[in-house]
Amino acid sequence: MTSANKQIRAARYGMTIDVDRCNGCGACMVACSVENNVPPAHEGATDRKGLTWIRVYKVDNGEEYPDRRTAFVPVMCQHCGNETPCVHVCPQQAVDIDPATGVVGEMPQRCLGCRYCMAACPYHARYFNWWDPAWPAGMEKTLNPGVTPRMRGVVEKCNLCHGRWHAAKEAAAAAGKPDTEPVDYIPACAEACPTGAIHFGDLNDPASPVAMEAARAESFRLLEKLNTQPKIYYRSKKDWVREIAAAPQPGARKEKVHA
Amino acid sequence: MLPWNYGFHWNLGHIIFLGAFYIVLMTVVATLFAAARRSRRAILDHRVEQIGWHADFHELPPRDRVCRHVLTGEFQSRECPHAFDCRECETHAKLIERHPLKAAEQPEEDLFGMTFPLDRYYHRGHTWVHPETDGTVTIGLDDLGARLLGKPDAIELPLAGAQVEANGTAFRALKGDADVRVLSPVDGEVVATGGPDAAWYLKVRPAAAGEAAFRHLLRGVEIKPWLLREMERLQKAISPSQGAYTMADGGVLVADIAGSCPQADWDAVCGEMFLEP
Amino acid sequence: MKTNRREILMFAGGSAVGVLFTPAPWRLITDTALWSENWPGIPAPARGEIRARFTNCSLCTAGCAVRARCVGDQPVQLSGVSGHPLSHGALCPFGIVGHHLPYMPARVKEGPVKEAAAAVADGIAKCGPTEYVAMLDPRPARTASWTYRRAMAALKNGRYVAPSIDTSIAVDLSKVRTVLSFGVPVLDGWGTPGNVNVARAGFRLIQVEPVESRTASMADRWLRVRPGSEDALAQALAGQISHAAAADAAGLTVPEIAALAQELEQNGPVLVLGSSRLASTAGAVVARRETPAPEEWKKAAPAADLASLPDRSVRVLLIDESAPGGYLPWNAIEKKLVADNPVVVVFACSREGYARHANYVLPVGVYPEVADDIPPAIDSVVATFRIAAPLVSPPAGMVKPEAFVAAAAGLAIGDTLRERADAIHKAGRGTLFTYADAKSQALKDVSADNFWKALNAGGCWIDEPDSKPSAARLTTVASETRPAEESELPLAVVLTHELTPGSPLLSKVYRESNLRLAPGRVALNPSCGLDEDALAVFETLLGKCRVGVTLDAAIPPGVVQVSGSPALMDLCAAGARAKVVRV
Amino acid sequence: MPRLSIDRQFIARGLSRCSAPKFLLWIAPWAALLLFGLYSAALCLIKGLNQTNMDNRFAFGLWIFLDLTVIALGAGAFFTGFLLYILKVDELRSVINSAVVIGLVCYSGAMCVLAVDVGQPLRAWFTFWYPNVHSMLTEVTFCISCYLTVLAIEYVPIVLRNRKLRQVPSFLVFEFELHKLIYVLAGVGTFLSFFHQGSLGGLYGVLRGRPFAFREGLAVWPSTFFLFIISAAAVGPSFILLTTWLVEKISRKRLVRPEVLQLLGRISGSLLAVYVLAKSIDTLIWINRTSPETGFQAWQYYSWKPFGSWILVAEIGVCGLLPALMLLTPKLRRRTGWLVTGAFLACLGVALNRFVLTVQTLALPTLSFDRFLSYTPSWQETGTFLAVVAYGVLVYSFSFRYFQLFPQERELKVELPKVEEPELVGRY
Repeated sequence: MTSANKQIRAARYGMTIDVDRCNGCGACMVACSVENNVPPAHEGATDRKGLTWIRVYKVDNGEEYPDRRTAFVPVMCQHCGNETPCVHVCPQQAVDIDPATGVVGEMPQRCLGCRYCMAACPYHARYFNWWDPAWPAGMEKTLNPGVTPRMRGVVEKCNLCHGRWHAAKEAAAAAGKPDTEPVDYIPACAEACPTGAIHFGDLNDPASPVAMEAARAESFRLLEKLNTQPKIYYRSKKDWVREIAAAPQPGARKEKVHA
Repeated sequence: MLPWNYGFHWNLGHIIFLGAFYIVLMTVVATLFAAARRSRRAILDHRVEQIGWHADFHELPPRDRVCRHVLTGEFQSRECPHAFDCRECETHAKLIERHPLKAAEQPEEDLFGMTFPLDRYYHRGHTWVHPETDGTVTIGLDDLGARLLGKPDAIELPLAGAQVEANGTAFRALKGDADVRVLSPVDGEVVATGGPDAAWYLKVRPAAAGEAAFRHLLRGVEIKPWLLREMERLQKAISPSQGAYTMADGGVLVADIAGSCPQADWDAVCGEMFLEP
Repeated sequence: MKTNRREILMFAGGSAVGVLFTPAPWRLITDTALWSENWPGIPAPARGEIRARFTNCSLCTAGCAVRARCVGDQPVQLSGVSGHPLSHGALCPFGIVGHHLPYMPARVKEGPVKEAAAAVADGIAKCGPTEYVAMLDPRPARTASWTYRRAMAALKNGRYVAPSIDTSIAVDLSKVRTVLSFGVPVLDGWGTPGNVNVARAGFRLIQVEPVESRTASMADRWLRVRPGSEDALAQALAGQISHAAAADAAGLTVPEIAALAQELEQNGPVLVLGSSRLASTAGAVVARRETPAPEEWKKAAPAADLASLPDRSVRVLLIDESAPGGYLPWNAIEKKLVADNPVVVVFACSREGYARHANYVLPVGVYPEVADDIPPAIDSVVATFRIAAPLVSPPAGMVKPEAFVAAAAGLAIGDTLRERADAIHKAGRGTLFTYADAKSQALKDVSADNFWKALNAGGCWIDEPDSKPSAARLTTVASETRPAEESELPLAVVLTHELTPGSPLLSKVYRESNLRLAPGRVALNPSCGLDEDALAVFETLLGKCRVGVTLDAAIPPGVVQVSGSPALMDLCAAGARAKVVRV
Repeated sequence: MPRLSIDRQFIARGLSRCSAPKFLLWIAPWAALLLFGLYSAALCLIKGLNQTNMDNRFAFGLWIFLDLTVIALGAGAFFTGFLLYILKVDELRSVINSAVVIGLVCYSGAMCVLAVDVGQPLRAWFTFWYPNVHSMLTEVTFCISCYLTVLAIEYVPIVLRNRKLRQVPSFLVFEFELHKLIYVLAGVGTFLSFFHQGSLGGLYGVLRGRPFAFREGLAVWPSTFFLFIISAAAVGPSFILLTTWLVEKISRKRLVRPEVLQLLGRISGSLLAVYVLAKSIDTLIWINRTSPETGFQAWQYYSWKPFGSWILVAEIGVCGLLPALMLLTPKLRRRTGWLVTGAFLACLGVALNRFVLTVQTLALPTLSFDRFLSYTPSWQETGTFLAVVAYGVLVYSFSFRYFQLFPQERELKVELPKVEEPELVGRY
């Protein structure tokens, strides 16, 4: 597919997430799992051994009532555009960044399960299949035909719904269009968000809403100083929310943070 | 990995990395191959005996590898570079020219109550060679060797017609838990075999005739200093297991040392004395 | 020619090296790894023609419109229907995975239908003059509810029991400027998500709640009051008690309350949720016409409040749990049952609810297996009629509660949904909105048959707004908060409003992240002395049960937040107090 | 026809080894431990890594720490070989065999654990077939597997020189010829070790996403690359020293001359001194430049208990500078107690360094809203860990009993005063 994209302008797909609109309902998380055939939790799974390509963190400003404020921050693979940590460390090219879309892809069938990329990722956005994927009897009928389930012992993560991108590409090709229309390709989480907090689009296209959103003063990215150039932008009018993008401040906050 | 499979690019990183890898691989394989090849040739050329001796020689502690001229005091210290084969040793040749060994006065040495007749040559593996009139030589254990083994429990002699080579195995002897090979002093073809009870173990027709064939063997005045050193070694070899036992004062050896101190690690002692570490 | 050993060896060695330079060995090794990609336990998704089908979600009264992406007939993905006038294309997380419900591991697969029927008949026969046959319907105002009412009317001492939800009034969020919510999850399950979301920008939300719920955290103003003191605050605002009294009851300051009262004065219309003491101001609450129903149904039994039944008077109790609704703690129901072996029949898809207390549990089809209509949502200003059209066929042996109850009462019923649709069509008001083409057309332009077809193919009837001014009582009755009961138990109970049962995939928000409180768990302040994930016993005056402990700094000390699983809700009457002890 | 028991026939002439039953008694517990370990490893392979207590945040755990540590300790093999065969430091001939065995044990152990540690061991070869040459892990995999081969080849002569085996002519000859070429292998080994010790350090130094581990450096290599090389070279001799001393104590024999141990100590000490210097400079640069540039103030890392700044002091001071001084002071070096303590501290220091890089790096939060996490290995993990230890002891015990690990032993035995019969376990 890469070769097909060569002649057309390379896209830089990204997201803007309005933290002020997110009420932490979790619709994005389940929608993502439905789209990408992520299995339900094994009985042994916890929030540290789970598979959540997008995970909504509940964060607070560390104050006590009446000053206490909570916000919800969805975190998925940030699709770093610079020195992408995971791509560089993978020993067998199972992780790559598609020059045509800027999406960081994962090839589970190539993955050795060494988990070096997980150690490398500052956003903890990569997840390991600790168990064989299993669905309750009959539920495998509801699997999305566009995505192959992964096997135990490999790492997986958000790929901005590569299945949908692929489908959109084929649709576009069938329709004789050079490129996918913005409406054709939208990741499951962005589609599912009931409050419309998540927007998706091509950051390279100055006219696209995400590009404009990203340019706004109150938008920020996580751990910007690492200079990994993530393509997921967050937005909030609240100062304390914008502060969560910075490094952790141990001590006072530590106990209160409920991640 | 290889130009035709996934993710290979003709860029510097790949070329350096994989180049280095393949070079390493080649080097290791080549080394193994070379070793295998050379050993194969060695076997074909019947150099096993020789190599065996060289391996043994290099495992000997340095103080056992000294040149015979250290024994006679011409050198302070010198390690024999030829594994006790002085035939191709220039240094030896020079020294011999400079002052040839004068024959000893009396017909036989009596050392620590052992007899070392001077009509024969001695090998540092405690065998002697006695040229016979018919051009053959007889090979036997010297007195110390004989006393070490006493009466061997078993002897493995080569068959008549077999080839023996200097510093190769002449025959094997078993005594107690000791199992040693006795080095042959000369090259040649076995004509007849004797044994502990006969006057000699082997009768051999030497490959080379004349003095040259015996050049590497000890003789005359060399014998005494050598034997002195050998007694020292013997004591050292035995003492750890029996500190009290000593003969440095020139005490007379019993005829059967093995029999006399059975508790010694006899295997080790014989190994030490017959130069088989 | 003569070959010797050496040559053979060399040939072998040579070919061995040669083979390494062919793809063959590498291909072979690859295959050794490939099988790990589909070793047992890794299903391959079924392929087939992809098409879209439409229905309405019946998991709650919001009844959001659903677009199902199907492989063949099997739905594999649910999403909202954009442009829908009521649900505005939004789906909540539970709705998004609604198509997994049929595959719940805990699902009830078969039940003693004949025995149950016999027992019910027997019970009805045995029923004394002061004893009742009661039908408990947690989600009233459905077509099925009409059937139950008719069935109960057919019985000489039948009673139709349902939570008292007044469907003749609705909330008009578009008009509301201020929402004062006493612990009602306005932004998290109350009303229609899409509609609330659209209207959200228009009103100011003041949340009165002891814990920082999702709604509280998103509210414009969150008043953290002492658990159980909501009512005191309401009284104060209604002018029934002094602000000072309310202030020290609720742990607020007098100025705060004064400011709040003033704000309610100025920034109207005000919608008050969760308390009947305060009236919402005009415009916030409007009258709503009933969805038309066949005339002959109208002489059915009226809905009775459970409380209105005398204790120990119900001989036969039928509970339709097939459509999730408000859950009444069992002890409230239990004390209405006659002492000597009452007959309790529960229609349920899971054993976690009332099934735990039933003599007979009868399996039912679930969404999206069975056709059921969804009563209008609280925030829908006009009457609606929507059918949760089945997308997959239910497994064999499922019971239709309607049919069972009607049969028990000797009432002959036809296709009640169709009858209702025809009644609506007869009324001729309103419009039909069809999902596939996102078009709405006047009902009178549609034939009865097409109307019926449209409803089943994904459509919605929307009444026209009531022309005459609303004479409605200006109070919405919602889950009422009550003052705390007297007890020396240390912790005040706060219930979370969760929907159970749900798809196994909800483990993403339950266990694989701590976004929501998992069923069977309680949340406590880290200072409670228990450890994260500790096993504990949760005890109230009504009993005790085992729970898992979650530590959450957002929960104030002295409060225990309880997940909305029936087992726990049984122990928690409103305003309950509890203690949690490590086992 | 030979009178020697079959067991004795394999023991080199003139070496006293305990009787076969005693030896069995000594290895029995280790064998049991090994079996237990193999069982837990099998669990991890068959049931998957859910058997461990690792998780998405603690992607690496006990095992990686073990790998890094044993490989650092095993560095003695390459470094001694380098000194002996390339730099011709002939005194080290008396420990080279032992060093090779230790190296082999450490590396093969590490490889086995790695095979358990990856989620899809069947695909291990992918790294060779689709290598990402920019990944430090690729460098590690290539170098370690190559070096393991080299070590195995270096081990062959030691085996073939066995008294019984050498009676087979081809073995005798092959050993002799291979030994003549051993310096080539030593050279290759040095090259490989140099790079994989380095890339093991690079493994963490390149983690831009983990400012605690991230370091700047030369070209493609972060500073940890070089620190690891020096530290490994420094601690390798120390570990040989330590093991030799331990074996002497356990077997109640003199195996090498004290001068050799002191020489090892001196080498170790001087390299350690260099390491401590380099490490301190690196740490200062990291605290004052690297870390702040990524938005993290270094003090933050040390405010998550229990990983306080004490760990820095312990690593560089107590287990770095201190042993370096001990090993470099001739007077102290001559006292076995000091020598051994110094060596031990040095090993401890490097182990601590590897622990910090693996475990602490992963424990520290990077996002402001995630937590400082702790991790305790499951029994399956610990079992596998112990298996490697047991495996090491077994291989070494057998090698020590049947092969000549210490050429000086026979001579030293001659000088040894008579010892009373030592107690049972104490002897191989």
